[in-house]
Parts: sequence; structure tokens; C-alpha cells
Amino acid sequence: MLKFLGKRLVQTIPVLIGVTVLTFSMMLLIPGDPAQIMAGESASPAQLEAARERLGLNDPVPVQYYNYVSGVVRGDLGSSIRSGRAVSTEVFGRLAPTVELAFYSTLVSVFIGLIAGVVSAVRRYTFIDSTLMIGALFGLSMPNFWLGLMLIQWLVIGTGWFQGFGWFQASGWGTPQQMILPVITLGTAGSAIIARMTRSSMLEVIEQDYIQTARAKGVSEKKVIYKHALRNAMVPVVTVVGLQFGSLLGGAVITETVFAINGLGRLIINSIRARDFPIVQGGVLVFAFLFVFVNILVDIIYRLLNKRIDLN
Amino acid sequence: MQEEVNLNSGSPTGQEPVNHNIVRFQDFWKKFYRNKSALIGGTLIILLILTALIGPYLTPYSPNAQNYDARLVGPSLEHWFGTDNFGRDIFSRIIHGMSITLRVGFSSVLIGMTAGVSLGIISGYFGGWVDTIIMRLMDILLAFPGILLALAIVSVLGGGMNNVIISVAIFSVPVFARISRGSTLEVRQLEYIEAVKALGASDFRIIVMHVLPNILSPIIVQATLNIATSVLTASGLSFLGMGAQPPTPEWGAMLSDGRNYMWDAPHVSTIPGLAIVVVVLAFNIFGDGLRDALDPKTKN
Amino acid sequence: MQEKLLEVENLRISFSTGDSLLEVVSDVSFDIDHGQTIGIVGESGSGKSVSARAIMQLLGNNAEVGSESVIKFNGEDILSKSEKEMRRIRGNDIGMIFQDPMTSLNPTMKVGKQISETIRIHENASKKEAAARAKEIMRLVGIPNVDERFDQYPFEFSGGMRQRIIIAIALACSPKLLIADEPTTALDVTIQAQILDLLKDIQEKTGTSILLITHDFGVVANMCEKIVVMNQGRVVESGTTSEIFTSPKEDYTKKLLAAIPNLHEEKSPESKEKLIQIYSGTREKLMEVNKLAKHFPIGRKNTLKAVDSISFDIYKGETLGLVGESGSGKSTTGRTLLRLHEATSGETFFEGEDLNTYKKKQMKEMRKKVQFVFQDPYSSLNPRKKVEDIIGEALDIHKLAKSKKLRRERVEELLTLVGLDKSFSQRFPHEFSGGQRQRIGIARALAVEPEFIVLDEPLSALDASVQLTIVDLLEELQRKLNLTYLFIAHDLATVKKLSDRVAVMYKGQIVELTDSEELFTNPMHNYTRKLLSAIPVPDPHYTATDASFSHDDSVEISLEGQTLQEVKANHWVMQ
Amino acid sequence: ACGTDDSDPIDDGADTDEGTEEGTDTEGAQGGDLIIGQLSDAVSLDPHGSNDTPSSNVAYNIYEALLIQDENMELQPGLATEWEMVDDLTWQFTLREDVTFHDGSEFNADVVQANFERILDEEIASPRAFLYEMVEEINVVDDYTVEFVTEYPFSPLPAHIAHNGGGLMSAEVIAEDYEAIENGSEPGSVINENPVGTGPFVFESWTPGDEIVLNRNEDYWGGAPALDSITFRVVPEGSTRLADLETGAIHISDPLSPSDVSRVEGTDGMSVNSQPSVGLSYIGFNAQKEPFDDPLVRQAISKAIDKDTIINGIYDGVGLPAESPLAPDVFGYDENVSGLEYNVEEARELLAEAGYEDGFSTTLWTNDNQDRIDTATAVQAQLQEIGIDVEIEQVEWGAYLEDTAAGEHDMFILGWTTVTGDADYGMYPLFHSDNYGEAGNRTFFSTDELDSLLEEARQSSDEDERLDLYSRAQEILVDEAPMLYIHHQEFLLAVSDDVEGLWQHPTGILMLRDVSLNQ
Ligand SMILES: Nc1ncnc2c1ncn2[C@@H]1O[C@H](COP(=O)(O)OP(=O)(O)OP(=O)(O)O)[C@@H](O)[C@H]1O
Ligand SMILES: Nc1ncnc2c1ncn2[C@@H]1O[C@H](COP(=O)(O)OP(=O)(O)OP(=O)(O)O)[C@@H](O)[C@H]1O
Ligand SMILES: [Mg+2]
Ligand SMILES: [Mg+2]
Ligand code: NI
Repeated sequence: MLKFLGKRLVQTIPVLIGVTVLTFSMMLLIPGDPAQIMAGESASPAQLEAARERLGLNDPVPVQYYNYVSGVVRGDLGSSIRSGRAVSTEVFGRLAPTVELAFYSTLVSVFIGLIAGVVSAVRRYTFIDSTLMIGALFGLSMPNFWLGLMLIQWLVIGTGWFQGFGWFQASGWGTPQQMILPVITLGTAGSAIIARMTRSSMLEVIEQDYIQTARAKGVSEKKVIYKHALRNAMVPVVTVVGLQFGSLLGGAVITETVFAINGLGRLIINSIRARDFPIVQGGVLVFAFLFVFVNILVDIIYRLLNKRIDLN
Repeated sequence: MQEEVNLNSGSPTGQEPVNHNIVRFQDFWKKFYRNKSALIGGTLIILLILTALIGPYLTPYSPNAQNYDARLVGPSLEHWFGTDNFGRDIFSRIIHGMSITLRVGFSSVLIGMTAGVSLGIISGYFGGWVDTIIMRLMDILLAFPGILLALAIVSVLGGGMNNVIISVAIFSVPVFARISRGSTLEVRQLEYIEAVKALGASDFRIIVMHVLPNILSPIIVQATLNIATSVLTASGLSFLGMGAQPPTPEWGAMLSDGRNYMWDAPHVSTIPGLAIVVVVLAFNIFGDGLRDALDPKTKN
Repeated sequence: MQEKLLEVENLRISFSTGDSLLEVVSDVSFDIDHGQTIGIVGESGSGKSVSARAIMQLLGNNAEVGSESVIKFNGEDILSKSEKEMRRIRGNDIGMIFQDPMTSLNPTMKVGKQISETIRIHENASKKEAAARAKEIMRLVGIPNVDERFDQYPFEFSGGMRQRIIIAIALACSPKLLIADEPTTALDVTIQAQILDLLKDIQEKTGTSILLITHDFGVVANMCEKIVVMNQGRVVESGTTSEIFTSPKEDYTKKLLAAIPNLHEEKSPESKEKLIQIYSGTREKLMEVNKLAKHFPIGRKNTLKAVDSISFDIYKGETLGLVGESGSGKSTTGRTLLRLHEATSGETFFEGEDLNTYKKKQMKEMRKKVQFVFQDPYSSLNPRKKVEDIIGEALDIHKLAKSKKLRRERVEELLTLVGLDKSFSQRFPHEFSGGQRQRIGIARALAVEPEFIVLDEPLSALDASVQLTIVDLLEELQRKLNLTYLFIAHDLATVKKLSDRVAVMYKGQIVELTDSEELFTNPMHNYTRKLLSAIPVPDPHYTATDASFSHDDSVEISLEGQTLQEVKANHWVMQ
Repeated sequence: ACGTDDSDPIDDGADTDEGTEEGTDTEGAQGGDLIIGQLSDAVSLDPHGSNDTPSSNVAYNIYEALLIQDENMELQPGLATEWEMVDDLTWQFTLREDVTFHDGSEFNADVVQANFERILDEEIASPRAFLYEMVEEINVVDDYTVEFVTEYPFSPLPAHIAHNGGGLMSAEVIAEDYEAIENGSEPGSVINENPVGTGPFVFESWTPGDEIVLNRNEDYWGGAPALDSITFRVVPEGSTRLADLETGAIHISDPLSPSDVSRVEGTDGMSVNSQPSVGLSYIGFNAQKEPFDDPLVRQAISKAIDKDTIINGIYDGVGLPAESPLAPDVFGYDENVSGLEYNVEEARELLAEAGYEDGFSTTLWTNDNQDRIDTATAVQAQLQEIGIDVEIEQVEWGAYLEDTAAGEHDMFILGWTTVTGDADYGMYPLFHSDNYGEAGNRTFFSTDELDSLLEEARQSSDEDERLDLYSRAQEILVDEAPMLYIHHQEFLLAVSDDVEGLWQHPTGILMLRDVSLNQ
């Protein structure tokens, strides 16, 4: 296991390099000039030129990349074109809400998704099954912004419940009250996917011989499902959970915007639009790192679930 | 103890239809046909496709005809689904937008799935450095902000419907790759794979004939689900100049255009949302049926 | 009159396949007294397992039990019991040993836990107590190193060991009735003897009744008071064991009894001729195995030496029998020979060339010449393929069928060859009985007309008459096509009948290697002797004379510092 | 002066409250902590380092300029009490005495010099430098007198000085910032941490992306403001801002989307505040590309569009149809100049005259601003009437700016804000041939006559002459129709009824000095 971890951590390096190269080249490829975006619609050419010079945008591309990478190696991620603040300050300052949001949402969606998926697999072709699965599809087809705004409008404003109990402040992050709605918003689609995956995977497993053995032991149906079947059905589900967590990291932008959460997703998107290269680079780098980390976790869970899967 | 002669023996006689291909297809079809969900899903999909093809000739209004005197009108007899902020008839727009929405959802999933599943199986089946390289590439792709990628595609290939399909497909490649890899890892170690290996089957054959059919069910689920996400993602890219441009009645775009009127006129965004649900529902029901029909163990 | 423990009356079971209803069990009736052991023997596919499952109410949803059928357990009607009531009975009052050991264990649950679980369900035992009991039972069924093995997963066990785990699960709560579906087929005779002793022991102590489904008349003769003979879904004959053995009434029963292999049969002259050629060095070598080893890592540091440096040759046209304790590495040897596992060390020469140096193309050619029949018939068949495609695939890969029609004909021909109905080609693996699956595996191996086949327990699930058919088939093919077999089996009588030479494996080593006649008359290694003494004799009146050998204590035989030496001309023994 | 919304009590209160600079209006000063929910975060608190509205909004309360513009865009004394033109090239400002910075340092002529030199320093690359690029030297005459010398006669200079980009900060902070630059920091990084001005509020904290807090300046030379503190909180989503307003989490939502006006009006405890701006939204033609090089075509299109429909349909009636590029509050606006009238018949004729009786196909670019997209959609439908087939193409903002600057477009939608309130800024960058492309003239339209008019007007020191020149320029611009002038936006705010004394400047800045909370 340690060897595996070591190996995977070493593999992160090329991934991170790949990400920087890719980000860098994309930045070159796409039109848009940070100096100009900063200046907006009314900029003078001299001023733009000065800004470009200051930002090093006039250097040849390889020089820019070299400067960037050598900075990173020294632990310096550079500084924002727009605000002049260090990238590390900007990025790490916003990391926690995004990671937390993704984490809690994953937790919620795993919880709801697993239960719904198992119930509907066990009660296959019944009313409950259909209801749950159609519910899941609704959850999936609702865009985040729609759900988020609806939650705010109906729950916060419409009913007044949340404000009445002092539960909710539409913007911000950190207290449990503030977390409820964003987490629901972000977690819904995930629970839908997990529910669907769990159901189909469970259906497959329930047919197996060893489930029969368990029944022959007199194991209660509930235990057959949760102790014998579920674990065997988990492999595709774990993959999806891992992916879910990943895509929540990146996909939190809309939720962050709707709920005014000062997260990394929003920062990166805004920076892409402002062509604030250093921030984008830094942010993507951090995401990539998290991602690889999540993937390692997923692989370890695979292995924990099914010892036969060989990690090396 | 009974000692009667066989009336109805356990082993059936050898005289039955000769053409097994037909039999096999009939089997599948029978199962599929008897499978209620597949039937409902299939019928729904056909209906949707027919509506997409014929519907536009039958709508009461032109999809882009603006009428400032009837803005944001709720559903009524005159406008079944109400009107939007330009007073356009949402019902007509939904019908006209159906073909383009179906196309985006379906093609991008198909492309993404084909590429992703191939990569995932190869990765899981061969393992080793092939796996490492493919999966690390997928990691990069996953960690990489989609907008950047889409922007790059626009700037290299230009906007347009096909490129949005490609972009959305690319986003979903790693998802399919990871899922199929995970399941492949599991199937790979089963004895029947070893058994065909012992027969001298090539890796390609094993992958296509033995691994793929056995990992199909999570893939079907993911694919049918992904149609919804793809439609939404595609509309999310339209601001980059990708995909459907206004006033094209693409559902995802309609849904997000309704964002400003969610308080006063929630139908503007809700109705396209429901339309997407119907499509996704149809594909999911169909996918479930397909899964069952493909699984020899489920009888109905 | 004391009540019967189990009464089965007019049992009729049908399966719906596609749109036809297939009646697989018709009008089966039998009963079991308290403390009694009855045996069900009969043709493979005759409905034995299905009937057993019906008693447990575990038939699955495409099965239907006829309305006139009655199953009474302890005087209570089982068929009308609710699922909840059944659950209390299952595992507690009735224990069941399923036929297929590979797929009957949960692959992701530790073996020990699968046993202790039963105890915890039915008896108010704490986790610790249950674990202790489970370990005890594991020891009882002959699992070595229980403490270590307790925390392993099923895939880390050999076929026989898995079977023992399943037995342990069934016995865990000392049930009133034990339904044992082929409980010892995957076991070597010493363990088999051990298990049978164990069953008897338990019966004595707890008064458990046993319903034993088996092919092995030796086992039946040994264990059962009554025998039910089944064929094609019906009971053909039933009676006390000595009645059936001494005065069978029905033709089918007679045929079965006649097919029992006999240890004392003389070897054929052909075989003797072969041996002369081998020993004189005039017969060509097909395979040469040199210090082959296969180690599996277990845990973080330890390795398990499944095969620990073995050397032997296989000659063209011969049958080399491979026998030995369950878990001694027979299957692993077979797999490693064919490069299904990469060897840890050692060399294998095939027709003079080192297999390890083979390129892809050569490998493919080799695969056509060399076939493997897997020990576990179920898990080696792709559950999503019809039999036609499973067998046809072999033809496709090596392009042996020129048209679809020819392919089908060939598949049907192969099915007929192994004694299956042609129409089976349109079924999926889960729709077969154990023995039928096994024959599908054989048919698949034969499809490519190989030169060399590794047969890993190919007959274990077959009844005597079908066994005989297959053995005859194999012999005939050998005669005609000069086929070579590596025959791995536990059934020593069949091994003796089929093999020219026999190698005995123990703890990953070959401990004895000589021609079969010599081995059975003059066993020299301790382990071999132990093995031979444990062979059950298919005669209800036979009582073991050799009382000196006790089955229960699995005395470890040490191989420390020993090497394989030619003790006597052509008789190699580890010393 | 600008009330378009009679139902709004706050608006009136603010608008009639003139002479605010003197800081006499302190009734109702119960203090309180004002929270403003705004669309985006400030980019920089260096007044010379940014030019976005959120930054200006914050900076305006920390820093003050020498002059200020009132709600009618008329110049009033700020940190300078008097200003005069000494000769064509020289302007002299008399500074207010006894003003101290938040760090206790004194405000004087040296400080003014240091600030403007910093803005013009190329190393700083200030995005505000263009406002002062005509300034050649800044001379300290005495402690409280300072002199600006321009390269060429430039009459709008006081308006430029009044721009919040001319906000003045403590000389000590400037020195510190330079020091940090020496050590490898980005310009402005010290200032962002520690912005020091003379304004009514003192910087307390900034959590980037989240909020900025300012506290009352007890020692403000004009008298301490009423509010205890102001928090500028980022709430990017409009609906969420409204929800926040409704739940009392914020007091002001900036901006308010026109589509939400009716909702706010229908909710108790809040109201809409609207303020006509000095901005313009327009559709630009590429005057160097066929068929838009033909004035007839441009006129035809201009005549084919019904601005009222667009304003009512898309902006919920908020905003003023534009006749020319200048908004009414801008100096130089001529109310007698009337734009091309909506007339589809005439439009068709013009088009026929230009040789396009069957119309033509073209593309209209927009960025992803929803209002602009909607405008494009409406324009598309209206142009269809005269046979012009318009394809709408959305372009991402970064690319949009670059590509329109490069002249790759046919038609495009954009806006322009005359931040100085002077016609020079409203026309010179947009229509002078020197400013093709990124400098502002994205229509690539110019005529020699217009060029010389604009040059003359910016150099003349005679107000009447300037007005005259600008009138003529506006006539030309209406006639030549290089742009379709759509409308002058109105800034919309949703404001809690607790807020008193708020008004918004035509440039969009919130005037908070006299605000108080009434809880
Ligand atoms: N699920 C099923 N669907 C359809 N047919 C089935 C199913 N299970 C068993 N059968 C058929 O029922 C018959 C009896 O099967 P069963 O497993 O009882 O045989 P068996 O007597 O145990 O044979 P063996 O000794 O080979 O294990 C066989 O013909 C088999 O093909
Ligand atoms: N893939 C594996 N991983 C780890 N251990 C294994 C693996 N396969 C086999 N073993 C171990 O190797 C040993 C030999 O197994 P093998 O299957 O060769 O036994 P066998 O002689 O065929 O026994 P049986 O007669 O019971 O089938 C056993 O202890 C088994 O647990
Ligand atoms: Mg059976
Ligand atoms: Mg074995
Ligand atoms: Ni046939």
C-alpha cells in the first residue's frame, strides 16, 4: 500500500506538468489580452503597452513558461495580473469553501444516492422504484442555478422558514445554516447519478450465487442487501463518487455564484474570463492536485472493497 | 416410488428451429418486447423523434416571432406553455428546439462514450504503464477547467453546433473512461476471461466480446444520465459563441434565459427544464430495458 | 409413530425459459427420518440440486412448484411458510451446502466472517465467541493455519478449501437437517474421508439428518442408509443402500452401478506399451518442466509457495495423472504450464522450445494446440454468452469454421459428443446443472482439436455413467488423435483408469511420480499411502480394515530437506 | 434633476439634497453599519490601479480628488477650493488647508504632485493614466498651490481631475509602495493592504472575493459621516442579492436588474432607486466593411430599429432612448440634435437606394451580457422586417474585446461611459481617427471634419465655443450613423427602506457620506 501511494504520488508530477503545459498553451491559443480586459472598453494603446510590458506578456512564449515553471519550483506561483496579490494567497484563501462544499455535497449525495439506489433495486419494478428513479432524473435535469435560485426563492423568501429560525443567510459560507442550501443544490445531481448507478449495480449482484448462500444461512434480507450485496455492487458506484467529487470541485462555480460563496471555482472562472493567467494556472494546479489525490483514494477504496483488484 | 415413463422430460428434444441467428434475435426482441420499460422508453423516444421531425410544421406560432404585447404570459389556451420575455410562444419553441436538443444530447454522449469506454477498457484491461498513461491523461482532462478547453476549441475550430458537441463529448470522456476502467478491473480477474485466453483469443477479442458486454450496465446508466448533463453543459457554453446562438430555441439555452424571470414567470425556465426531463426519462427507461434485455439472467 | 423429519411428496418443479415452461422435476417423493442419512444419486441434470433448493425455498423467481407438491419439515408445511419464518429455518434448522464452491462465497467478505455470520444470526453469540466457534469449525473441516486463513478472501483459497468453507458455513449452527449437494467432489480423498467422518461424527452427537447428493458410490456406500436414484426429473428407484447395491431393479440403476470405476482393473496393453516407450526414451517429449515455481504474495511480506520448484516431463500421447491434497498446487501447476499464470521461476519447454520466449503469434498457435478445462465450470463460462457462442468462440478464434452453418453443426456435434442435447446450444450457462456445465467446458476444449489438454477436475460433477462416457470419449480421442492429457483429479479410481503415469503433489511439490499400476500397488511416500488408504469403497458391506489410519488428525507430513529421487526403476519418490 | 421614478421617496430626497460637499446635512445621523451587496469585488483599492465600478465605489469613500462633480456633473470644490486656467496650457489649483490623511500625514501640494507623478509613471502602468496623458508637468507653487501644465490646450482637464482616478493618497504610502516594487512586489500591493486617503471613511479590512469593510473617519475635515461602517459584500447573483435584501442581510443591492424592478416595487420594505447615467449602449457598424461603409445602409438600419420597444421590452422601460452618443448630463450635449427616427418605410427606401433592395446577410456580435443578447435578439427580429438577415454570434468577453478592436466584426453591441462627464471623453476616443481599435473607435469610422471638430473642441477654453463645436459633431454623428445609438442606461439599485440619504452619481458611484440607517 505504501509503495502504491509512493508510486501514485510520483505520478502526480507528470500530471501537474501536463496540466501546466496544457493550461499554458490554451491560454496562448485563446484570444483575449489581460491588459485589455483589465482596461475594459476604454483603454489607451500606450497604457496597454505599458501594462503588457510590466506583465511580461511581451516576452517570447517559452520564456514566459520558463519563468512560470521556475517560479513554481521555487514555490512561487506568481501574482495576479488583476489584483497584484500573490497567487498562493488568492488561491489558498478560497480553497476551503470549495473543498468543503464539494465534500459535504458528496457526502450528502452518497448518503441519499445509496439509500435510494438500494431501495429501488430491492423493490424493483414497484411504485417506490419508479418514484425514486423519476425523482432522480428530475434531480439530474435541474441545472444548479435553477435549483439554487428556487431554493432561495421558495424556502428563504417564499416560506420565510429559514429566516424565521435564523437558519439562513443567503450569502456566505461556514456556518451550518449557510451550508444547507448550497450543499443540497450541489449534491442533488450527484445523488441522482449515484442512485441510478447503485440500483443497476445492485440488480446485477443480487443475481449472484453467493447471495443465495447468504440467504441459505438465514441472513435477513436487509443484511443480505447491506452486508453482502452492497459491497460487491460498490465498484462502479465508487468510481462515480470519485468523479462526482472531482466534478463538484470544478462544477461548484454556479453554486458558489448563486450563494455568494467565495470559492475557488468562482475565482478560476472569473480569472479565465479576465485572462488572469497566473491565477488560472495556480488554481488549476491546485485542482489537479486534489483530483489526483481523490483518484488515489478511489483506487484504494476499490482495493478495500475487492481485495482481488491488484493496484500494482 | 413412481416408475412412469417420461411424459415431459427435463431435456428437450433436438428438433427445433434451425436458424439460430433469427432465434437469437427473436429471443432478444421477445425479451425486449416483453420488458415494459424498454417498450415505454422506446415508444417515447420514437415519439420524440417524430415530434422533432414533423412537429415544426404543425406549431401554432413561428418559434422566433416576437410579440411585445404578450410578454411573459403564463400557460393558457392560446399559448399552451406561455410566452417568454419576447412574447415568443414557448410551445412552438420547444417543438422547434427538439431536434437540435436531441442532437446535442445524443451525439455528444455517443462520441464521449465511444472514446471514453475504449480508453477505459484498454486501461483497465492491460494495466501497467498503459493504464498509468491513459488514466493520468484523464486526470489532467478532468482537472482542467472545461471552459478553457471549450474556449480553445472555439478559437481553433470556431463555434458552431458540431464543435459544441465535440467539446461536451470531450468533457465526458474521462467520466466514461473511469467507469469502464473500474468495471474492467473487476471483470478482468474473472475466470471466464482466463478461459478464453486459454483458447488463444486475442486481447481485442476478449475486450470486445467478453469484457464489454459484462461492463455494459454501468455504462448504459451513465450514458442515459449523461444526456441531461450534456444538454445543460452545451447550453452553458453558448456564451462562448459555441452551439446554438440566439434565437435558436435550444432547450438548455431557453432554460437559462428564463433565469431572469424565475420570480415573475417561472414557466419560462421550468418548461424547457421539464422537456429535458422527459427526454432524459425516455432514454433512461429505455436504457433500463436494454440492460435487462441484454442480461440473460433476468426473465420477464 | 414418530414423525419424519422431512417429507417430500409429489414435488413438481418447472422453470420458465423464454416463453416455454420446462418441467425439470416431476413427482418426486422421499422422506428422511431423524438422524438418518439418505443419498440422492442420479444422472447429472436430473433435478437433484433443484429439489434440494426447493426444500430451502431458494428456487429463484423463474421457478414454479406444482400446487400438489408438499414438503413437510418437522411436520410443518414449508411451502406455506413466510419468508421470515423460512429465514429462521435456513442456516439454523436446515443447513445447505451448495454445489458450486467458487461462486457460492461472497468474494468481498472475509472467509471467517462468512462462517461466524451464521452463528451470530441464529445464536446469541458475541463477535468474539462467534469467531472462536468459526475457527473451531474451520479446523474441523480441515483448514490449515486457521488463524491466518480466517482473514483471507475466497479468491485466495483453492477449490477444495472453498468447498470446506461452505461446509463449515452449513455446519456452523448444527442444523437438524443438512442438505449437502456434492459436498466432497472438489476434495481429495483424504479430506473427503475427513469430512465424511466429520459428518458422521456430528450426526452421532447431534442427531442431524443428512440429505446427501453425490455421484460417488463409494461415498454413498459409506454414509447412507437409504438411496434415492433419480433420472430425468423423476425418482427411478429408492431403497436401503444394500438393497440398491445388491439387487437393483431398474435398468438405469444397474447401468449406474456397472459404471463405477474399479481400482483393481488391469491396465490396457496399449498403456503398457506406452510406458515401455516412455521409459526407453523412444517416445517424444511434449513438455519438459524444469524447476517450475509459482508463488503468490499473501499479506504484506509473506508469499505462498503454491508450486515450489517441480520438474517433470509429459510425453506425447500419454495421460499424466496429477493427484494430491486439495490446495497442493495442482491447478496452479496446470495454469502455469500454459502460461495462464506467469511462472515465478523455472522453465517450460513445449515441443522443445522455451514457452517463456514465445511471441504473440507463437502463443496463439500454441493455444490452439493446448487446451485447459477449468476446475470450476461455472465461473469459467461467460454468463452473457449462449453455449453456442461459448463453444463456437474457440472455432472463431482459430478460424476453424468456414460458415455459420458449419460452426453450428460443429458445436452441436461437440455437445452430442460430451453427452448433451443439441438444443442446449441456445441456453445460457446459469441454466445448466453442474455436470452439464462441466461438459460444456470439455466440449469447448475439444473444439479446436488440440494436441494437449489440461483437464482440471473435469469429471467431479458427473455421475458414474456419464463419467464413464466421458472417460471413454477421452480415451478414444487419445487413441485416434494421439492426444496428450494432464489429468488433475481427486477420484483416484478414475485417475488410475485413465492415466499412464501419475504424479502425486503435496504442498506444492511432487512427492511421488511413477506409472499408475506401480503407484497403486506400491505407494512409497507417506502422503501417497495416506491418500490411497482414504479411498472410499463403493460397497456398503465393506468396513475399513486398516484401522491404524485415522482420518481426523491431519498429521503434517514434513518435506523438509527432501528431494525427488529415483528409488526404484522409474519410480520417483521424495526422500 | 433626474427622477424618472416618481414613486420613489428616497430618490427625491437625495436629488434635492444639493451642496452635499459642505457636509452640513447631518440630521438623522443615527449611525449604523451599512451593508451593500454588489455584483463583483473591487479589483484594487489603489485609486490609480483600477477603473472598474466596484473599485471606484470603495475608493471614492477612502480617497478624494481635487474636484468633485455633483449629480448634474457640474464641478464643485473637493480637496481644492479653487481652480483656474492660467493660460492655454496651465491650470492652477488652490488646495484646502488643514486636511490630514488617515495615517495622520498632512495633505499639501507635494502630495498632489507625488500622486499625479505616480499615475503618469510608466512603471506603475496605471489604467487611469490615459486620463492625464496630456499633463506634462505638475508644479508645486507653494504648500497649498499646485500647477498642471499640459502638452496641448486641454479644456476638459478639471473634469478629468475630478474623476475618481484622481483620488489622492498619502505620500508615505506611495513611497512605501515604490519601496516594495524595488523588492519585487507588484505596484499597488502595499496600497491594497493599507489604502490611506483623506475621505470620510477609513479602510478596515478586505477579504478578497468576499467583502471590504470601511469605518467612519471621525476626523473627516467635512465632519464625520453618519454611518459607523460600510461593508461592501460580493453577492454575484442578482436574485440572491434580492433575497439578502429581503432577509435583511444587506441594505442595498447594486445593481438591480430591470426585470426585477416590479418585484422590488411589489415588496414591502424596499424600493427602487434609479439614476440616469452618462453611459451609452450602442450597436457599432464596421464602417470600413461592406455594406456598412455606405452611410445609407447605416442610416437604414438605424431607422429600422424601434428603440422604445427595446427599452420597454428588454429594460422594462428603464433608460432613455439615445439620439446621439452623448447623454443629457454630459457637458456638450445638445438637446436640439435629434436622432434618426424610427420609420421602417424610409429604412427600406434607404436600403434600396444603397442598392440592397433585397437586403443582405450579416452577423451581429454580442458578448454574454444577457441584456446585450436580448438586444441583439430584438434587433435581429426588427431587421428581418427590412430584409436584413442577421445572425447573432456570442463571443466570450476577452475575445470580444480583442476581435472588435481588430475590426473583425460586422456589427457589434457595446457600451461607453463618459466617466468625466465631458463631451470630449464621450466622443474623442470613440470617433477620432487616432483611436481606431482598442483605444475606443471600434467602428473604424472617422471623417476629417469630425477629427478637426473634436480636436478643436478639446483645445478650446471657451465653453460656448466648445458647445458649438460639439453640437456640430453630434449632428455629423447622427447623420453619418456610425453607430446605432440605443439608449442611455439608468443605474438601478434596490434599497432597503432603512437607508436614508442615498444617492447615486451619474457615473454609477454610490454616494454614501450622508447616508444613515434608520433601524
Ligand atoms: N435456473 C434454471 N433455469 C432453467 N433451467 C434450469 C435452471 N436450473 C436448473 N435447470 C435445469 O434443471 C435441470 C436439473 O438441474 P439440477 O441442477 O437439479 O441438476 P442436478 O441433478 O443437480 O445435476 P448435477 O449432478 O449435474 O449437478 C437441468 O436440466 C438444468 O438444466
Ligand atoms: N490467485 C491466487 N492468489 C493467491 N493464492 C492463490 C491463488 N490461486 C491459488 N492460490 C493458493 O495456491 C495454493 C494452491 O492452489 P491450487 O488452486 O493450485 O490448488 P489445487 O491443488 O488445485 O487444489 P484443489 O484440488 O482444491 O483445487 C492454495 O493454497 C491457494 O490458496
Ligand atoms: Mg447439481
Ligand atoms: Mg484446483
Ligand atoms: Ni439446433
